[in-house]
Amino acid sequence: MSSADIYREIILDYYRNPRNYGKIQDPDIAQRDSNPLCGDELEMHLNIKDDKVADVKFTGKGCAISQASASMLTELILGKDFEYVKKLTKEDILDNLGLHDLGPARIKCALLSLKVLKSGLYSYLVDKLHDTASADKIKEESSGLY
Amino acid sequence: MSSADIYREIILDYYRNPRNYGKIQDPDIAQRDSNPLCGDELEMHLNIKDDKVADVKFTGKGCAISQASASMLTELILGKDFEYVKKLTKEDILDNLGLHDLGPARIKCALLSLKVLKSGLYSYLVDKLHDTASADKIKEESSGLY
Amino acid sequence: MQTSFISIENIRNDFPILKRMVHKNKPLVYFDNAATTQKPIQVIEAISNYYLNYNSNIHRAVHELAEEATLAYEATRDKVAKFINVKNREEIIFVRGTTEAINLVAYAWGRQNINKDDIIVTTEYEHHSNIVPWQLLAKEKGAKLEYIGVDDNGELILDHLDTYLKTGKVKIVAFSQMSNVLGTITDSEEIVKRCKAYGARVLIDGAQSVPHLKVDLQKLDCDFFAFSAHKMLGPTGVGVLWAKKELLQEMVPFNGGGDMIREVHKYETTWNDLPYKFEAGTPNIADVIGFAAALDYLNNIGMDKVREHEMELTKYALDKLSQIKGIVLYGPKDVTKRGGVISFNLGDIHPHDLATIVDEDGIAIRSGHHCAQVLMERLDVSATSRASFYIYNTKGEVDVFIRSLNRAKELFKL
Amino acid sequence: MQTSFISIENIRNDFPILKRMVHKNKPLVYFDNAATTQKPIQVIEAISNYYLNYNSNIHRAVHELAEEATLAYEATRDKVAKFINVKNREEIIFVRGTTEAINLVAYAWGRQNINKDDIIVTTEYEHHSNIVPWQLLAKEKGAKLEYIGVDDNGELILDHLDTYLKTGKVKIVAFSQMSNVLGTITDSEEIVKRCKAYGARVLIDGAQSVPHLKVDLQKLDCDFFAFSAHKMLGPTGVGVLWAKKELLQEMVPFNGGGDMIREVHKYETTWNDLPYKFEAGTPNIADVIGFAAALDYLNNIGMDKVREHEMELTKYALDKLSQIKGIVLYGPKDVTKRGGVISFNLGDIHPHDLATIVDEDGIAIRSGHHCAQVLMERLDVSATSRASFYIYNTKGEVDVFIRSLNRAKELFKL
Ligand SMILES: Cc1ncc(COP(=O)(O)O)c(C=O)c1O
Ligand SMILES: Cc1ncc(COP(=O)(O)O)c(C=O)c1O
Repeated sequence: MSSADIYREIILDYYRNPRNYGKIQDPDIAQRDSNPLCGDELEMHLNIKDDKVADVKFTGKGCAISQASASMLTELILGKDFEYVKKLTKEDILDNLGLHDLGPARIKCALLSLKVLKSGLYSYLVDKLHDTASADKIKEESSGLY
Repeated sequence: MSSADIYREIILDYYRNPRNYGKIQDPDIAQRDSNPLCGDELEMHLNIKDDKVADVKFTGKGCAISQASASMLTELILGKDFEYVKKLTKEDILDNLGLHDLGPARIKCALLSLKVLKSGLYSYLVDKLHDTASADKIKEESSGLY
Repeated sequence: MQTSFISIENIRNDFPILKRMVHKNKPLVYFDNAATTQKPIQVIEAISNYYLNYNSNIHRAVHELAEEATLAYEATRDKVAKFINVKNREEIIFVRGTTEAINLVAYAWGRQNINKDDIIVTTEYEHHSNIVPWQLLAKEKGAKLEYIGVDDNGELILDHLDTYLKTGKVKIVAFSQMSNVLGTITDSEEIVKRCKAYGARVLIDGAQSVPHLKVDLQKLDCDFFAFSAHKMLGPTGVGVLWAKKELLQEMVPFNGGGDMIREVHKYETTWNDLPYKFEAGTPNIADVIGFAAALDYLNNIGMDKVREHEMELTKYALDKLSQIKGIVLYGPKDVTKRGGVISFNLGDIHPHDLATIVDEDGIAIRSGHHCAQVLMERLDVSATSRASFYIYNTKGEVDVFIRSLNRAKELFKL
Repeated sequence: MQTSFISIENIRNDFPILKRMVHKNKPLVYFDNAATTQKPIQVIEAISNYYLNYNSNIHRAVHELAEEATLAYEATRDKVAKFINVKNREEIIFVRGTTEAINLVAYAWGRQNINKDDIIVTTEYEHHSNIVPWQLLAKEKGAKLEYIGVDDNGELILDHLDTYLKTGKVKIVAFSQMSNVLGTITDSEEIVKRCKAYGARVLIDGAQSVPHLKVDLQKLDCDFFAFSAHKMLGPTGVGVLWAKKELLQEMVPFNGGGDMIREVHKYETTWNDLPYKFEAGTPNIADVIGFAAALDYLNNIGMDKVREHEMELTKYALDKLSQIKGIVLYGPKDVTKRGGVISFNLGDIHPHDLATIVDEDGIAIRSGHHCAQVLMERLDVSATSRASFYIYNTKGEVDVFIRSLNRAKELFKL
């Protein structure tokens, strides 16, 4: 897709005015990752209540795509229940961003936040809920992300 | 040069009936080397008396060229004085063998014995005669052999 | 020049070098395939094509050339994984060759896992690259290096392995799946089975097996596996280390530098995911991409056919050679137990002299210790001559070779 | 498109890739030369020619192909020695690239010579390949790693070096002769002089300098020097380590295997002469031979002309770039103190986004940390965009680039 299509008003807005930017004190889930190829960094914090995403924030450094993607993802999952988050796919993220046909290098930017989210969820399921069955499924799904 | 020229009667004779093959008890010079590329091995023993090669023997494993060359070299230097040995060149050896235009791989076979001889002489000059000036010259010469 | 299963003529047409003359007017007979094979035009063009059209550094850039180069480089990884039947592509590490692969294991796994008095087992028919790294490691750690012996038929004496394993001190057993001197095919599955029973790790040197036999790593179930592209129609400068993911994850990095890191800070650094953790610096991009063309070529023929052709040729050559008076042939007589590598000595003609003589007739064979001096000691020879075959060799070439050996005998008055 | 001293048109004709279109119809503008350069047809053909005509393993065989290949491989060593003005050809070791060269030193020299509490000095503008190997070594030995800082002009603060040297504990100082991010040309002779006074060894990373400047190792008088062929018109998979003979002789081997040994016995082994002691296994023969063609090409132009051309182009680009509002340029302003590598940031456009946009216009630049995360921390940025030039780049291409940057500004509403 062309730059004009990628860098639409809305992406730039989320890049410059990211929603849910910041940290949560004592979050239930805190997960950080970086893209070794480009150096982008992302950290997500979540609070879980009644199997729902009660709060979510992110911080990070990176390109418009990765930051907008992270910000939009936080909006997407806020208030949603666990099952919803578990089922989120790569395609959901790209749909939500309105970005398709990104090249292999840039698609990683768009998916870094989902990778961080799924890794965080994975640890949570293993450590807190001892639900290794779901955890393993998520691990497998998210290993296909990059 | 063609194989027929290399493997003349005389080379085969020196290969199969090497003159001066064997070891010297308590030699004044004992030097061993091997060709890392092909595994040929050669050891030379010399006795020095009145600055002359009083006795010389060699042992080794290797091809017809290397063994004939070593054997012929022992004949060449037996009874000769030091200065003669010092001055021996690569060309002298090849002339003596009647081998010219050997390829780079096989020329090493022909020159292994001279290399061993010069290294032995070098150590002798340094250790016994403390003649580092001559020694360094030999070292430099012999580094061009291979 | 047509056998029942592959059209050798078609194959030979893909290898331009086979049309060249050596020593002015002698058609080249290339029997030095165990050292390195020739390359089909498809491989040569894949390399040129990369440089002509999409040369770029990989992984870290977003521009179009980089994207194309990265895709092609990573596609080779998938092809390699498939070729040796490996499940996880990230277990495939590109290195320079078998030698670097084994050294990588000795450094990055060995230095963490081998301790004083541990035993490392190798065999008497190993290539130096599967001996020297273990000698260096054993020396550094005060460990012991032991050898599985070779019997008079050129096969490993597996009783020796049992003796070592029973000490309970064996940490790793490293052996070649096919001897580069004797051609012996190792009973690898049996060795792996015995090692497993004692918890010893297994490294297999596949430098001579992968080019000539169908290799299935899921069936073999070893821990480490190494081979070189240049011995299987591929370019020089590329090799593969495969290892189990759990092992690669535990291992410390080997080389440090670009691409193998996640984050570098002044005083601490974290590592990239597999396989990149072990691919520091700009890799040999062009040749990795060229290697894919070699794998395609072999897949097109089929490894079963490759093996069939070589068995037929080896049988033919062994029959002819054994009729020469004064010849000593090394290795198994049974062609189902060996590959197309034939080592021999002819009377008292030293192998170097023999190689010089047959070279004059256009025939490229190897002479010397074949980087297997421990085996030379075992065979009690200083050197052997070695002819080794590949898919493009023919019975007609074997005939030329036999005639040349007879000429050598005449020259040496045998 | 003709400057006063080289006909760029002729040069460009030698690089077929420069005629290609990217994104369907955009002429390629290749400004990612610090990552890897393009290859002239002469290099591509030298590699093909090797495979088409004389492919063989080297050093150990007597047949004609092996002899031709060995001669060509060793001839490259002579050319390299001459190119960097080195006296002893056996001091030239072929490796995969700069990264492997530095790791070789860290393993084979470092592990013998670095002890607890010793200091290793590097700089804040090093590439990861000149940081991570030292981190690994320092960790293993309990030694300290210290950094020479970078001032606001992008130059090293040599006072820092003095402070470290004065402790008397510095064993080695490792630095790049040209920064791959800032373009800064290091005052290498001055650093060597100071290090000598304290008996510290010096390793110079020449990955960015050798391709672009005349380098004279006899004048430099450092101890170790490393560079990569692929950044100077040569193939991927080849690099050079040069080191002083006395050091190489004292050093233990790095990789063990074929070619690097003199005699292998079961329990002990002796090493081959230099340089082979450090070239274990089958080397990257084809690409070493291809590298010779790259050196010939550069010699034909003349390194002085290369430098002149790049200075002119860099000056032109810096002038144009500095006129763009919102741009931040890194590195020295004075083109005599820098190479043709320009790092910058434009407003709040992240370098990856910028690289994507200019790529759409056919321009290949790099974005990210450039394997220099320590420098990114120093500059307090997460990434920069980088355009880097070589002999085939033109002012016209710079103009295209400037237009594209302005388009990026528009897209980002700056
Ligand atoms: C200054 C510097 N050092 C080292 C390297 C690493 O070189 P290579 O990737 O060829 O090993 C590079 C290039 O990536 C570099 O620019
Ligand atoms: C059995 C075996 N192992 C290892 C090697 C070393 O391979 P390379 O030289 O490609 O590293 C060879 C070939 O030389 C070999 O035949």
